[in-house]
Amino acid sequence: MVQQVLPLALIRGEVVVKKPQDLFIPPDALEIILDTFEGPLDFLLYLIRKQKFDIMDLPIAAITEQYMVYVELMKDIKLELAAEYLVMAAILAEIKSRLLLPKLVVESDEDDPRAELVRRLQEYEVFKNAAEELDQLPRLERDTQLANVALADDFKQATAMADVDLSELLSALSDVMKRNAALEHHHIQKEVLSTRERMTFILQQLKQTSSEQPFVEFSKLFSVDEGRQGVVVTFLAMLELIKESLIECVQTQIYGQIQVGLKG
Amino acid sequence: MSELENTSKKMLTDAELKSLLEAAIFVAEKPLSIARMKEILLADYRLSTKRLSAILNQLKEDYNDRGIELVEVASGYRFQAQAVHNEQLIPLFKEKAPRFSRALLETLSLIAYKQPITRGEIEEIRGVAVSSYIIKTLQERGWVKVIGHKEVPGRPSLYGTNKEFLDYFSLTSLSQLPELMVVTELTNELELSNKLELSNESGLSIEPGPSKESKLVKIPETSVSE
Amino acid sequence: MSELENTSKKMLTDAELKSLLEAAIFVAEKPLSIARMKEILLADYRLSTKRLSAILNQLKEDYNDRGIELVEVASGYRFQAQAVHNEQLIPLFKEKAPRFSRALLETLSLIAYKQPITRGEIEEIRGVAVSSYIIKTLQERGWVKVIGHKEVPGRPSLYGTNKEFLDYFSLTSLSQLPELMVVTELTNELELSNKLELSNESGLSIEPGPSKESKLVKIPETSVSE
Repeated sequence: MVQQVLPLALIRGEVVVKKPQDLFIPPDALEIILDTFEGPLDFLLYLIRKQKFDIMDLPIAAITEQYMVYVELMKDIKLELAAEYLVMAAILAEIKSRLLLPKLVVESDEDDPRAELVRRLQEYEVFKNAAEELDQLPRLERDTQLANVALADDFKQATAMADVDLSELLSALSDVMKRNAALEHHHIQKEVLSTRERMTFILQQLKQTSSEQPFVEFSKLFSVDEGRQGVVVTFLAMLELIKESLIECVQTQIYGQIQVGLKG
Repeated sequence: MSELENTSKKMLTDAELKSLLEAAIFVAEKPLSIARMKEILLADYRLSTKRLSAILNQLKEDYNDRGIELVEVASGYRFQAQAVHNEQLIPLFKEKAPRFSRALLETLSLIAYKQPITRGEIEEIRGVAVSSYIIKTLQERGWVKVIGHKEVPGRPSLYGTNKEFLDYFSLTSLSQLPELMVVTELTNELELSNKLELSNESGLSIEPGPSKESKLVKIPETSVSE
Repeated sequence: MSELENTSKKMLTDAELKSLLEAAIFVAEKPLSIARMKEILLADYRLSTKRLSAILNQLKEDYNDRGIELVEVASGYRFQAQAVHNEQLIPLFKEKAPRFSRALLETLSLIAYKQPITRGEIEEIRGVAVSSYIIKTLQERGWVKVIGHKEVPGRPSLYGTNKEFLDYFSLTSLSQLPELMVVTELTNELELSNKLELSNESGLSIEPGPSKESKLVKIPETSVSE
């Protein structure tokens, strides 16, 4: 579980610290400590696991003493010590001093001063462990290789059409209407638009005429099943088209059928 | 690697070799040449080029009736999709199209609403020139077409919308367009008033809502400051 | 999109469908999801998800004894080399697979297991600052993204994992991640011991806690919640 700290155990050198327990490190190895551990929690966990302490019954005095030794050493040789290590030193010192205080009054919510530290150590260990397991999972690049297959030589890529939402279209319409004063006194009504639509329809019908027979009979442009309203709309559309000089009406004989055709 | 050369090389059965070659050609980033197979992939194994070719031929046959095939190109062997699937695979590789511009949408809405209409008339209403690209895009999309020519000097094209336009927006008739516009405007106003009520009632400034609403909803300062 | 719904859809035989799916999964740049198959690849064809799944299973079986296999990961189906060939294929790749630092792996684990989580929360658990470089690397890899903001002062980003993270580790969902080490029991015991101690000292008679915990009954639960 703690294989990453093995190199430390190999280091033998002058004994720098007074009290034994375990693991004494020459100053030049201290730099390695900083690189090897992911911060003070990781380092504390190492000390605890290394000496088989019960994390739930943390011998705070012993741990604090060891921890301080390293911190002092690192300070001595002017290693740039991450602030977190100093914060942890302060926490340990505080816990130690609180434990030394005689318990006079027992309040109902009195805590063991170690509890918070133990909780943090446990929580960190869970994720330190999870990270190690994640590292073991088979993963792309290292363990899994994907199959690459080319497209056939004559494959041709196409560009997709953009999608438009009706609301976008409506807001564009509304914007342009607002901008244009001339349009503002047009009343937007169903009738007006159906007339416009019908104008297009009529023009399309007329476009389909052949050059020998360029005209369509007036009556054929009306559809009886549309009722009166349909007739009116078609008629209005024709008037509008005539006004805009887009179509023309001709009558070859008096009282004969009116013929409608494209102008020009 | 070098220490292996003097030791006796390992052996592979035909099945193992085929499986390995298959995997190797698939995962290699470039076509895999026979030379690379022998020198890099199979450096530890004893085998002849002849055997290698035979196995590659077997592999080729294995993929005869499948969706992909093993082909030999200039730099080696690779798998590629069967050409019969070209058409069907196009949708997978469509480049995502850019969103339509405001200019295009305005042009489209004017053609829909005021058809038949000339480009000049569109420009007059919008107050700016309409690029040919926009007209072309709308025609390619099948939404707009020339339905005639206006009998004025230059005989400009008259544009109108197609049935495809109505289909795309699930409209049954163009007359729905302005109606919808009115409804949308109403909805926007409603949303605005709802929001106002909310902020009045709470009286307090809570955390700001999702920012996407901000463009729709302008809350007067008075209601926020309390 | 909508225009397709009213037109009659085309049909494919099982063999055609299998061949097309095979080609598509192979050439797709990312794992191909069933949704993408149905909505993009096969939009023009009429077919059920059930039939699609059946064909995919057939395809999986076709590759059972081959050099590569069809697997399902979080974002869809993909073909990859059979694990037995992993070692043999290494020489083909010039670049070595990246190694990830413990700091990166711990940060990634915290995001994966405790998402949504802020950078501050990660730092609290790890006991050290998280470098911006790590967060950036995780985001660039597409494994991690900002999924929101915590409604506390400063509105810090909340991070979560993407499907690409699961894909990278060949997982289909977060539930497949290795189980976390169990510490909850210990916490319960702590609470128990807390009660025990309290009841003794307060002189009130509550039911006695189980005695087997006696060795642990040293540290009462803390009330600290920040």
